Amino acid sequence: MVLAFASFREILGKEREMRLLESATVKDLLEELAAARPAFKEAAFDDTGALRDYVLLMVNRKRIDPTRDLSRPLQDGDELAIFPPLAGG
Amino acid sequence: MVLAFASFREILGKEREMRLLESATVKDLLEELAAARPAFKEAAFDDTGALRDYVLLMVNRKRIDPTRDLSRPLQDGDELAIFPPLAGG
Amino acid sequence: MIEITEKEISLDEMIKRARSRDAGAMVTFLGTVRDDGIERMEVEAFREAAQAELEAIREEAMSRFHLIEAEVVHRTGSLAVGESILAIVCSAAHRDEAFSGCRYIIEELKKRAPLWKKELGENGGCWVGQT
Amino acid sequence: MIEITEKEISLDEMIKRARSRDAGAMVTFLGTVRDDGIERMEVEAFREAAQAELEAIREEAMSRFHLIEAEVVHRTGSLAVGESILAIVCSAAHRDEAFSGCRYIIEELKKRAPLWKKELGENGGCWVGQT
Repeated sequence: MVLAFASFREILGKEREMRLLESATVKDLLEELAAARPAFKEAAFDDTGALRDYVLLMVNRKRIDPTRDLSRPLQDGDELAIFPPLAGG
Repeated sequence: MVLAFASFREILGKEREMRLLESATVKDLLEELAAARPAFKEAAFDDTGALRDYVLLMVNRKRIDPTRDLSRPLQDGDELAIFPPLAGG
Repeated sequence: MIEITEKEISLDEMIKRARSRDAGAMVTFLGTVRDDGIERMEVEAFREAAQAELEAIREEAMSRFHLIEAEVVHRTGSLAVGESILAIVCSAAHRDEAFSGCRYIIEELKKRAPLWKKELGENGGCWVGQT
Repeated sequence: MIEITEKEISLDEMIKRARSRDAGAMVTFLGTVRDDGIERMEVEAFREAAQAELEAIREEAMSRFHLIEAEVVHRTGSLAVGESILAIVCSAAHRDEAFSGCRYIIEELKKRAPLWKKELGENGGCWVGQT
């Protein structure tokens, strides 16, 4: 399940179920989204194909570090949340 | 006019008019009060006859410094306020 | 607005008065009667002098911290444990200013405003802060 | 209590819940929609994650600053200029603790809670804080 918030919700919709190959990683999933939605590719990746600094990610409601954890494999039932910088209050 | 607050009000009452000799000072007035009310003398002066540290004074609603201004002459219509340390809020 | 009053404090009214389209932050301080083994607290003011001092403190806070509004209400008379003794409400564009302004007013009020508290317990009363 | 809600915030209710015989000080923070040339603000939450994060922040503030009570309510949905976005109420024995606790919660909330604001003006909308 992919959850998107704020500007990413406007591009991706709030929730979408995705089917993944076994052993797919966070990076695989983000690239699949980028391939399906050019506006998401534009918003989330820079010209070199690297994830933009301000994109924040949670797997199962825990923040992950995009510089280290993109190769993390996802399992059936995992929830990936994608959102821009926080601005509550 | 003498105004007293908090513990000094309990000794002196809230307000009292005092008649003073011409050229009477703040110190003269305090000593007159002490002579009239032993409880005030006890509360406001130490054994050596000096004003206790914690006694605060205002003349016409402006704080005066007891180490410097006790010799200040009072005039007809002046208002002297006597009170203990502040404790609002 | 500055007020020294025998009546219960309405924080709601104060917040309504301090609200503004230009404010992004409002900080409120409430001082309440704490149960230190006491039954009631009596608050006494040198009303005219306290009003003038609080107005001066308010002006200082407004200009130092660019407040949009600042309200102070201090109660006098006999208060039960849990009741509000005073309320301060500061509004500002940003939260740093609102926090600093509110803090400034309570600290200066405690140092400068001629107001006194007497704690009333089983064994009589005791003026707070007096040696 | 922590709450993320579409409904108007009742500061009064929060203060009632945070009042205590052991409290001498209550500090309140209200974040309000400031008129920066906008008409409305839309607030969005990742509700479950925000609730959990705010509960963690509340626990940290309670134990670090010896708070007696801490209440946080954050609104979501469409808000007009002047309306309250969030309210924090902290009670403590002394004012230092109440001020520090309240400040801690708002600073951590801004850094850590998955909540977003979109400013809506004449020329459409703009997510706050996004580059």
